[in-house]
Amino acid sequence: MNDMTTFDVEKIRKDFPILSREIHGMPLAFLDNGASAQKPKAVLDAIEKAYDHTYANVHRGVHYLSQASTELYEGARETIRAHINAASLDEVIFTKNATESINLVADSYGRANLKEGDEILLSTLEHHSNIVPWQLIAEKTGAVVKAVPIDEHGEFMFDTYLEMLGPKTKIVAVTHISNAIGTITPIDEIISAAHDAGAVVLIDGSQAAPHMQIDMQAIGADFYVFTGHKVFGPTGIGILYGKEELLDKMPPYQGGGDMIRRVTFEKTTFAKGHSKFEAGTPPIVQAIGLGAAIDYVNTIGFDKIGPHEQSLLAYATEQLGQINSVRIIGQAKQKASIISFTMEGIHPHDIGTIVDRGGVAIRVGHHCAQPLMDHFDVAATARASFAFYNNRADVDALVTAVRGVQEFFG
Amino acid sequence: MNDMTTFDVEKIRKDFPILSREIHGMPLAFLDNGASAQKPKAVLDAIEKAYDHTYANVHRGVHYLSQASTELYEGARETIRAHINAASLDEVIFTKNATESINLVADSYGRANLKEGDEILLSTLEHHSNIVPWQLIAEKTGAVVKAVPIDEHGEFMFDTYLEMLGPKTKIVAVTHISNAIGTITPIDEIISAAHDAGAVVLIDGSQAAPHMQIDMQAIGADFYVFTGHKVFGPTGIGILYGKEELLDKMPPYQGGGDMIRRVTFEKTTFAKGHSKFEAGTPPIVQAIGLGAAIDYVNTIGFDKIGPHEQSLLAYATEQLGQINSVRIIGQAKQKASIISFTMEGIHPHDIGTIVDRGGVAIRVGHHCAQPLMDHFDVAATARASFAFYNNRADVDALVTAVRGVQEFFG
Amino acid sequence: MFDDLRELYQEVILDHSKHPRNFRHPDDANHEAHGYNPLCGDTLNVYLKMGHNGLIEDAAFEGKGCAISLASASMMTEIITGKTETEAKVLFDGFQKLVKGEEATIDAGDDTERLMVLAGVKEFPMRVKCATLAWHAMSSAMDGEEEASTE
Amino acid sequence: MFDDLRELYQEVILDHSKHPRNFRHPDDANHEAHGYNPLCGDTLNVYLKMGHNGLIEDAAFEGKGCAISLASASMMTEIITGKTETEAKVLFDGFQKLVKGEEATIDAGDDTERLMVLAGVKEFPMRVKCATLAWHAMSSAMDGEEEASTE
Ligand SMILES: Cc1ncc(COP(=O)(O)O)c(C=O)c1O
Ligand SMILES: Cc1ncc(COP(=O)(O)O)c(C=O)c1O
Repeated sequence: MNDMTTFDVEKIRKDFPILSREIHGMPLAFLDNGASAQKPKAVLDAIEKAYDHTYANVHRGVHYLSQASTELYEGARETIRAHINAASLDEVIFTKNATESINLVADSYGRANLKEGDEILLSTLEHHSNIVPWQLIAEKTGAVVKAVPIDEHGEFMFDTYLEMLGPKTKIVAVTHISNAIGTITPIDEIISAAHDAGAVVLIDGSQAAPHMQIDMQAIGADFYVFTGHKVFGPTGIGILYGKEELLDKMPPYQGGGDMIRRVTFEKTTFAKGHSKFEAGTPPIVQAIGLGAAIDYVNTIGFDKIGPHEQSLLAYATEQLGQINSVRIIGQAKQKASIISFTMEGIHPHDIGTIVDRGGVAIRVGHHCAQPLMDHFDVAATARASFAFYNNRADVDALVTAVRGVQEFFG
Repeated sequence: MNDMTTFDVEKIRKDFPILSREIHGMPLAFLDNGASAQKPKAVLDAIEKAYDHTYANVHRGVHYLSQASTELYEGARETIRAHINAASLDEVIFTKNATESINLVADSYGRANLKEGDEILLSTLEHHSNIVPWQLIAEKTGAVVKAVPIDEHGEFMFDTYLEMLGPKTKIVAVTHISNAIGTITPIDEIISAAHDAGAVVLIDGSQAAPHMQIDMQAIGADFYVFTGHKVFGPTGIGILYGKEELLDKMPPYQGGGDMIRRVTFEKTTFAKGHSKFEAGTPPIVQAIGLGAAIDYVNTIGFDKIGPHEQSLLAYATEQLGQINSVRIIGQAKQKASIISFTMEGIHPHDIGTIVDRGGVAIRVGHHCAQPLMDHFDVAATARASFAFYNNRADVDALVTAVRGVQEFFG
Repeated sequence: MFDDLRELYQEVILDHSKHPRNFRHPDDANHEAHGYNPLCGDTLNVYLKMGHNGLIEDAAFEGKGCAISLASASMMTEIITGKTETEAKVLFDGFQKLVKGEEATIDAGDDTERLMVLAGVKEFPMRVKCATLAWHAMSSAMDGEEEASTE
Repeated sequence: MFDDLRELYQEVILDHSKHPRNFRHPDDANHEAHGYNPLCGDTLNVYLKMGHNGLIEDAAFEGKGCAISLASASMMTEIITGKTETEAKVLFDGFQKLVKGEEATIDAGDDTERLMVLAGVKEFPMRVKCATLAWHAMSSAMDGEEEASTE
């Protein structure tokens, strides 16, 4: 199946060892990429090599291995800086996941800048990780969390947003792409309206980073976060991009080794730049693995990945749409390759269990987006999410399996 | 060199691929274990397998890979629970490193329990990671941080500690073993005196976990922390043990996916047990790797590891002691296999650079323990720290290299 | 692809899930609890009418859920009606062991066969919470707790 | 084992580190800054006497450090005395590029040879901060900043 002329998906699939597995005797159709993506061999090799060839703790060390390890670790920071086009290395902070990135901003920026009655604007599309940290800091500071609503297609309601923005709005935190239903939000307009209102903006790019080129200079967000395991990198690593002038003024988040300048019991001073926010031994090998993942993705290129994924999305939408009992949840005009659906009279958990026997891995549940589920008045949905290594055969397996579900319960 | 009858160090060394490397044409003598330890093949294999055979995000998923991944991840929690003899799985929390474990307790327990004038007792032995988090929460709550002094040998001054303990003492946070000079503190006595005074106790076991069996029931600390990369596991993973009755009452630390029960914009409720403190996608593969590391260490056994390391320590202490210009810093009666030293008229950084050319990896600097350096009135030391895979040849290489330093600057 | 699944989704289960028995809110219920499965967001309420000596005179439920949780709730209400509180808890205990795969069978007298219908769940660990949700709620209701969850 | 090391620790360096020149605190210094290397905890103070037109009339230092940082400080004080502020900064810039390995040589007129002595540092990236600590402090002192660090 020749999806595109210069994009050879079958060749790409060979770079991902797990994709050749069989599950319950059926070829694996891995369509749970929204939850976490698979890793190319290049990432596994980089991890192994970092452990068995150059491993030691980073920074502070003058011996060879420590130096080699530091160079790889800091090299990964540069890989990511270049990939997202951040202005400087100090704007790229390694965290453990996107959730921690958001907590860091909420706690550090929020504590220093929020007071009673200030408003934090989110949207109904948000993942719990972009809701709960704001609720926690709101409780501590007396600020108020508000959610910009979405319409029946799952679109961010921009006009309502403009009405909600006001002098009390201090922070706007919105997802770039909804993990549950794939909506791409108009972040350019969201950001410039927020900036006009004097608010800073955090964009949750957890679902965008695997699907599109993200350019910090073009986007202009004050903070942008994403998570390593969804961009084909290891677990245990996340990214926080922040504008240097904001980061400089923020108090540290966690305290410990590596983030200090000088410690005494009387007075401790803190490091500058990204170090201030990286307490303790960092996720060294995970950063190196993430660098390898980004390098790998760039050998393919998002210019190729985008059209391939969109063609899968269109194909899957059309095919699933032909099944009577299927209802697709979320039909925004701009969507990433994520489809949520329900089936008449059949619970998503039963769908999930049944298609699994056909080798089809999809996610069922609330996708950590309960306010969104409440909006569509469902407790859960089934969700198929595509990565660039998925092919039409995966879509066919999904459709066959979903038809099987209908038959089974029919 | 037959270090012990039933403990074959040469055989063990074969399990660690990196130990057969050459550095600058010399066999690697890796004596920087206090900063981070090397990983056995079993850990690398577990990591690779977790990625290329059963990888998917954990929890919530009903498909095969998600289930397999969850079983491995939660299985690792049980491995660690059993290893440290915690009463229940809910007492074992995965964090990103020991530093985060301490920050979690300081922030969550501290915020809920500290008020103006309350005292937090630390010691002069502490690593910055067990100082700065307490300074940060003290600043937020008005509590006061005090340090129990140490004597000229680097021993925890227990009598002074008893005098410092009082009704204002709310938290005692002390290291089990000093990373900089190897002192083993009398934690049993420290804990029971603190409990008598009504304070809760956190023990920083970052340096103890690689050297001795740690049994939560025997120790009786309220909180105990350690870090994966120092116990032969991956980077990006730490452990927080906490007594269930304390954890139950503590507010969440970070907010996000997986740590909630139900999220609405009006009101969010939190999960119970360890989940409450594990926000976002956890370090899945790192936990699995840590489980493999603990399993590996247990095939050797701390009953064998202890005597072997102590014999290396004795040998190295004796050999280095014969070099005129060497001054060993920290000579506590109970010491783990860590030796800090300085050389008359030669700066530790120069020592580090020179011995590195002999293939000897040691750490030089303040070891993230500046108050301890201040106590001994040095800016930095050179530190050799031994793991069970080190042998007498490593000590010999160190001694030869240190003699070389003397000669070089002589 | 459907062979294993027939083990899980036996005819009886499909029947109970499509036509749940005792799916109602009795006016005279004197114990009730809300069951919540945070994994999928499913909720159900269990209503009990408890008489003298801890006798369960009536059991019913309402709510949303997957086939497994609805069928399990439906069958549970049938089975526990007429039992004492203690008997119901013993059944719950045995049932939990069964679906978790800790015990291969359950000894529940006349109810053995009906409970064994759900034994297939043990092959689907992620679905154990679905099968036990109503039972947790039942147990909470008897204990006077308002909330039950399968966490 | 010592061959590479001789490149780094040239005789001149060992000499300067053992007998640092201008290791004193001049009473008439009118600019000073504290340099701190957080990696090793080393500290040193640089003292300058700046005259008309930004002329450095006297340069001195005090503090603790490794052989590299002491030698570099000592040589720096010799080299910059008699230079203007601008000249000193140009030298610093070139010197930094040299020890970071960004440039293979430095063009510093009469001082070229003396500065090249420290070129071996480029093979030891973790020691670059040692070599530049005094220079950072010198630059901060001229700019009227009290603190310099190599972070
Ligand atoms: C005694 C002690 N405590 C805490 C830590 C912090 O561990 P980590 O950097 O992995 O958080 C270390 C090691 O760096 C240590 O030696
Ligand atoms: C939109 C969105 N935001 C945040 C997250 C949180 O990422 P992580 O769990 O890696 O912290 C996710 C994924 O779970 C997500 O899809």
